[in-house]
Amino acid sequence: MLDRDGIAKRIAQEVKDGYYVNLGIGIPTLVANYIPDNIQVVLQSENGLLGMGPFPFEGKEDPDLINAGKQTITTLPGSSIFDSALSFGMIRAQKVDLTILGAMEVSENGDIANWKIPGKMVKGMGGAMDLVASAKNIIVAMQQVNKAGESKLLPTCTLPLTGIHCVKKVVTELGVFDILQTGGFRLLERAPGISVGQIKDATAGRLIVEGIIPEMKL
Amino acid sequence: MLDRDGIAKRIAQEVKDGYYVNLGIGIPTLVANYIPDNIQVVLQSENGLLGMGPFPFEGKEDPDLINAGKQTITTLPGSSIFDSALSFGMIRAQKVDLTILGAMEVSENGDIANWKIPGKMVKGMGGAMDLVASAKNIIVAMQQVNKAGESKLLPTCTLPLTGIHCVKKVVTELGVFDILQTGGFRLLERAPGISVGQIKDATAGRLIVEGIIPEMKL
Amino acid sequence: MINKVVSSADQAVADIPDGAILMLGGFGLCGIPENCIAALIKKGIKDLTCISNNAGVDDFGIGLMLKTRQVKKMISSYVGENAEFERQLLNGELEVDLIPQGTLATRCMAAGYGMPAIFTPAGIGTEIAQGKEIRNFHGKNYLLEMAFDADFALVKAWKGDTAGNLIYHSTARNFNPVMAMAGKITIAEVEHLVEVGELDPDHIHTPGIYVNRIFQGDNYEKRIENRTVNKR
Amino acid sequence: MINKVVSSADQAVADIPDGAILMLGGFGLCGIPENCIAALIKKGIKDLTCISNNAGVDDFGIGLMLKTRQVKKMISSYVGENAEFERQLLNGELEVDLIPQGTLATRCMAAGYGMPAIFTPAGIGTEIAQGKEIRNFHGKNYLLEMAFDADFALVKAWKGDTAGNLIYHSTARNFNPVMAMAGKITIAEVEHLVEVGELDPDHIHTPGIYVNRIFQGDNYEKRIENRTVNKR
Repeated sequence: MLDRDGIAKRIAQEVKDGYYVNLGIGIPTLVANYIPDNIQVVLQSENGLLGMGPFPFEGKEDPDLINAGKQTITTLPGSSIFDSALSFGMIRAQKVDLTILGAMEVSENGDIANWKIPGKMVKGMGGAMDLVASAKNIIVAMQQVNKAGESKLLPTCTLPLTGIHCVKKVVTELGVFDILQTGGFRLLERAPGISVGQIKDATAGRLIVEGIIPEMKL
Repeated sequence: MLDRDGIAKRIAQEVKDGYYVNLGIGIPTLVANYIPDNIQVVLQSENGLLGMGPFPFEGKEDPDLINAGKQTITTLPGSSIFDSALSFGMIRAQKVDLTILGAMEVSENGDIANWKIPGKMVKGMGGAMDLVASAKNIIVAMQQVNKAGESKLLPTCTLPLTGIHCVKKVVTELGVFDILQTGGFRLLERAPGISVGQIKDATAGRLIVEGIIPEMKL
Repeated sequence: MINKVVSSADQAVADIPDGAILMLGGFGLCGIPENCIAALIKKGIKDLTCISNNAGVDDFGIGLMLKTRQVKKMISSYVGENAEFERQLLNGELEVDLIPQGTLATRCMAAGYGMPAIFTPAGIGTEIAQGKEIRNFHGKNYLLEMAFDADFALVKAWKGDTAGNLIYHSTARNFNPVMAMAGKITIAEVEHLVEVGELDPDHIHTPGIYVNRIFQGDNYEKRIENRTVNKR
Repeated sequence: MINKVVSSADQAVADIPDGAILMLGGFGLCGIPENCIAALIKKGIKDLTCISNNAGVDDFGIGLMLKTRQVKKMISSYVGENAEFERQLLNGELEVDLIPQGTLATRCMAAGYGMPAIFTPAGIGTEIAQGKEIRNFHGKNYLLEMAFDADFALVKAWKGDTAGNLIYHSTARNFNPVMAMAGKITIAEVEHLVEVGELDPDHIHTPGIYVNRIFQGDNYEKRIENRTVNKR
């Protein structure tokens, strides 16, 4: 079973040379730590930065330089700054190649719920609705099973939706899944030590298992 | 009867302290020469400049610095440069206080025709349609009578329109006219030496003459 | 050039009435109009509608105006961690309209560009789309979203000149330029107010035509919400 | 960063096919992609649709491509003084779609911002409105105008870095930034190609994400269309 860093590490394999990538808060942020050095990737932060660098050294924090998670960060040679309208403009225009987001629920037709739990204080959707409505390639990083042991890969989402028909791939602590155009989670890889049976038990939505499912390489 | 500079001089009186002004090609361009020194006015050039300065000194022309008439110009302290979309954005958002344009015809309900003569080569409307559709205050500088002796202040325009219900005031070689919301050219001032009778003869559209019409002061 | 300088934050906000619709620039606590907020609190006006991506924290930013009960309604994309905000919301003392961040930015931009409405796919298929017009272009659905109509925009820039031209620094730019364009009256506070001619015309982010009043701010706290560092 | 550098104008335009829809930056003869135009002429492709505010003059700018009969259609706001253009138009050899300048700019911007269409009042009550959807907002009529869908955008900037970030100089900015955002493939030629890190992130007008290819141009003629001077 993968821990948060394991999920991030596996997702990093989906990041290709020349990609502009938007990383959501949580596990997606960790993906940056595992992008291979030999490929050129630019991170977009939707508050208005292309070319997000690492955290600053202590004492070098600039309150004017933060990412979408409000963390102090740095720029890199070649970074550019822009306003929020242009930031979401480039997202809507599909100039960002890959968006990696967390989720509370994903349905077998690619719907995603990740912003609101009825009865709980709602913080807001931030940029998530824009990202999921616009991105051409969305990978979700999430725990497949909640603390009550219930699957979060569902036939249909039960929580208020963030977007519909948008998630292309899901990486969880148990495996990697494609979401098919025609509906369904197609199992691509198992996490180390996890069996197809364990994954079946943890998937409430339609699971498609074809042929031998390899264990992922990390 | 006013010459081109006379018309420009009279229109300059309409330019108030604190105005952002867009000047069209032709007589409107001349208005800049008659704006009093004691008021603060900023000229907008729709190719992307606020704060248009005078022509450069010989040898100081910068091919990268032109106005909407493609003339070499200069900037001023406080000038700003922007792209064409933002330029028309500020025009549409009515941030420009006054627009001064030439015209071939103006109708008594404020329609304007100034871009196309059927049968003649059409050069295009440039920014004129955007300006007349958006500007909150449009003054037209034009000859009231064409070479054939026909009035160009008409009941309705005969040429293809540039915009409708938009002209607020007209200054010609003969006089100054308000265009009333309810329709009609209300005569405000006579050009030096011009009689109301001469103006009547030169106005095909509905002319409104109320009380004594003063001669303009230049 | 037209001189837009006012002497202080107090003077800049003097005519903002109770019930006004305000835009406030900033993302999180970054690039917020600290001096204007302080002046609004001092002035004590009430029933404000605040269009701002976030609502500050309990003791900084718009959070300070929540504490003084000056805000009737927030229009934001993410309200974050703010105990007083949560209390007022749960007690029904505060209205909150949560809208997608890109929609928020683009509705500001639309106002600044004189466009009455824009189309965005954000929110299609969600509760955000309820009651809104949906239109299909090239096989994809979009929501029709209206331009904001704000009485005042309060923005913070790094440098500005007396003609109201503004330059922002780093990601403190965020919503400031689009809000600066969108207010009926735009008030800019700057860290460095300079004479005309000191800013390169090519570097100006907000042309002065969009700015009605500008003043030199002071005592910028520039709070960091989430300090993250690498050890040396 | 992602390196977008190509070695030459020829390489940059190598895959532009006959019949392509191109955007070309510039206003009049100011800020036009001179090197790209030369490469297109050398390449000899035909039946091009050119979206560009103007059509150059007989011996400069897009006028050169008219002379070689490579242009099937111009989409412009003002075609100016160009005898060959006029001849082709009157002979029915060239299609011309004249649209208001602000509409042209905003339809580019819409594409760059992922907005399928925009509303503008320009052209209401004129022949430009014929066949178009009109919609009333707050008592004023607007035309629905569609975002452009261009295969390639060819733009000229002053400085650019290897990651494709662009900075324009003075009014040579004009249509270049909005077209740079609007092309499916955007090709930028620059007077000064520099390494990443040499441009201040706050000064960049076009972020590199919008630029697919960049090259160092040469032999810029920068023709002046209308030289006006003051005597000393």
